[in-house]
Amino acid sequence: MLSAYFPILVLIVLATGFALGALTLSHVLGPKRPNPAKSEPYECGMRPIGSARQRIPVRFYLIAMLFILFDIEIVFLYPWAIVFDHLGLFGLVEMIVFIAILVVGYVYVWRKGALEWE
Amino acid sequence: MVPTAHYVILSALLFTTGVVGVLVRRNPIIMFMSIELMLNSANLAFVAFARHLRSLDGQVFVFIVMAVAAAEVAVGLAIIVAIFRTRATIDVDELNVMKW
Amino acid sequence: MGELIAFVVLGAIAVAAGIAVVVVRNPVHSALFLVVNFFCLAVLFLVLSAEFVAALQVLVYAGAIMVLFLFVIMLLNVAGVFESQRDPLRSQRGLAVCLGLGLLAEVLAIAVSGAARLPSGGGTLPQDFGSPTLVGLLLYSQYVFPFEAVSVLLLIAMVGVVVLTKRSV
Amino acid sequence: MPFDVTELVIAIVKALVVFVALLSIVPVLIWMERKVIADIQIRIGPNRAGPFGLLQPLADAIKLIFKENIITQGADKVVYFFAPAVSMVPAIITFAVVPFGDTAHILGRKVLLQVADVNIGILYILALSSLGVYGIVLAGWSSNNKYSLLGGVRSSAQMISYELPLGLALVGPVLLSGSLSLREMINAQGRAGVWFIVPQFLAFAVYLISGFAETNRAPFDLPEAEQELTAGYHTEYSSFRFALFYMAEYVNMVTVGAVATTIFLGGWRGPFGNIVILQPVWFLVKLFAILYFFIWVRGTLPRLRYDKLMKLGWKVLLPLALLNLMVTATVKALAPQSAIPIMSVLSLVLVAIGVIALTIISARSTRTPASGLREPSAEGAFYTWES
Repeated sequence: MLSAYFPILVLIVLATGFALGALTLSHVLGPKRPNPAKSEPYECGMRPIGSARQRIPVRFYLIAMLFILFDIEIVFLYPWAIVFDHLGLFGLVEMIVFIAILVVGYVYVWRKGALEWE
Repeated sequence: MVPTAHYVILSALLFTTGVVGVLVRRNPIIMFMSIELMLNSANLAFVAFARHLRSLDGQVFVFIVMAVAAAEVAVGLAIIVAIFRTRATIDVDELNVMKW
Repeated sequence: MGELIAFVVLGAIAVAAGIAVVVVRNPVHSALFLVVNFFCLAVLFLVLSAEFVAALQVLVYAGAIMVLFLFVIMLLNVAGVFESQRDPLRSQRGLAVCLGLGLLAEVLAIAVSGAARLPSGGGTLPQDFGSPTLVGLLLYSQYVFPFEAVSVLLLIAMVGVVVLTKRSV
Repeated sequence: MPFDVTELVIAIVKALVVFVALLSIVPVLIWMERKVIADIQIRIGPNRAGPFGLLQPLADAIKLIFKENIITQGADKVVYFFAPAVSMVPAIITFAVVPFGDTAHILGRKVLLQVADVNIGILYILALSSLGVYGIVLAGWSSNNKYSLLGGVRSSAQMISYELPLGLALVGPVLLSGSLSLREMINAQGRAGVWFIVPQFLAFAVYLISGFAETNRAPFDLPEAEQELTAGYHTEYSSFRFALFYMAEYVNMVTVGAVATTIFLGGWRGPFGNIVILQPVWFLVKLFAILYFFIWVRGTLPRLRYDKLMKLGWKVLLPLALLNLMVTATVKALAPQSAIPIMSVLSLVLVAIGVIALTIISARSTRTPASGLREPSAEGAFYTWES
């Protein structure tokens, strides 16, 4: 089983080698003439105001959190889908129960306006 | 084949790192990450024993542990965010009252 | 032999990354070291013929949970919010490390003494051990109850998070 | 582990071939995109470097590699350096499980025309494509630039949001074929005698739309919205570091197209499919048809507003993918033998439902005052909860 993954390892080595090699090459080949104006963070030509590491709106966090919970749901669907033939009607019923409970959560989230982006 | 005991020792090392992290740091996010480290070391032991016993139950447990970890992280970080919104700090030493 | 090399290399990286998570000051770097640790564990899972679990490890931990961590770190990105500079209980650190080492010694003692008594499942490992089909068959027949309980847990988590992050508390 | 030397060589050669092929498709695709977009906009497009401007991407690459790497003041140097690589590597290795042909007989050995046939195929793709977020969010964060941070965060929120419908849409075909291996899915389409696009058209549509969003392509190219965010997460990147982000986007596009080809369009199957040489050709023909569609959409549709984008993902595509899945499962449970023919008919109904849902949602959002254009309320402000 493990030998099936060996070519992937080769590909990982190739891809990493290419990416790092290209980065290093351009680092070596490119000119290096920094000056204060050039290395200033771009803010349409103005002097940057305040720190760039701003706090981000809480909405993004809410989206990421809901993503995790639904992602788990999807992860549970895959093994179910491939053994569906063995499970038959029982498999359908148990998944309907699972999905129904999560749909309750989805409707709650929707009704509470957590999916609105204003 | 590497003996199962080796994997258990690795798991113990990772678990200890997590424990020390929780005890030493006072940033709740890093403490949380240390807890994830501990959960993962437990998963490693589960998988190692699953192979040792030739039984897949251990792998199913890991699956469930991951689901629990996801729920735990989501709620835990939500609590951190909620605390920050009311207290403007998340240093655990500063959080010494039960109400906010 | 191959497994031993993989174990030593990945185990070493995993432990080093784990220690880095605890030691590093910048929380973003901490999170990145944790991702490295998760990757090593994912490959170790592959070595332990748990390919399905390995895929989940990357998908759930590296792809979802750590992204949430990064988001929260950026969400609360304010100097001094994480840890105040002064440490009120500096002596505690030494104590914590000692306690950790004690715990480690205890677990190691159990692992070493218990290794001999560990019953073996016996027989060779089936070719498709750890494949999604076999794990799925077990999960959806024998472990139906935990599976359904997970859905309730996720529902509770959804409600909890929406309540906690809603504007009007 | 006993390891056969010939197997080793074959593995290395296969990985090399795919790697080189991917990296040579990218310049072709860049050239094609510029030419097609030029055609759509009644321009000529690149026509100086080489015949028909074919060498333009090469000229761009050479130019970029000799440019200066600007490091922003206050940037997190290590993360800033590695972010392009983090975005590039997963993009390339995702392709490993996509088969581009059946089995060839080389030197008396059966060689699978695929880098690795693993039986977690689709999960492997989902797992690796979920890592694409890191390159972008880290680039945005490490640049020490407000536009970059916002672009990176926007992009990652968009990518994770659309990962859900994308993942859900692929469960339908998995249900019909009963396997996660992409090779097995192609065989299942051969046995059924019909490509999965027919019984799973809704899933195909959801997958493709989510694919646009996953690769940050127009009309979902908000993270790099030039007018608002001055190129978003890679504002501060120059030289070949920028080129790596650019290439990663195209490699991702190829992967999304290749997965769609494999799962919904029968992969390497086609007339005279027994001839091994023709299989990669069929695969490439279908792949480029989808890529052409990607470019065509970019030339046609305007960019979505961010709130509408989120609404589309969470409120339209997610329920539709779930509906498709549940209908497929029910049909499969009730009539396991004739699931594919029944679904082929039902998919028309499902598509109709999808179109109606989309119409209702867009009608509702045009009636209410455009929320994104309102004065930023307390809810929309950055420091929502600070005061």
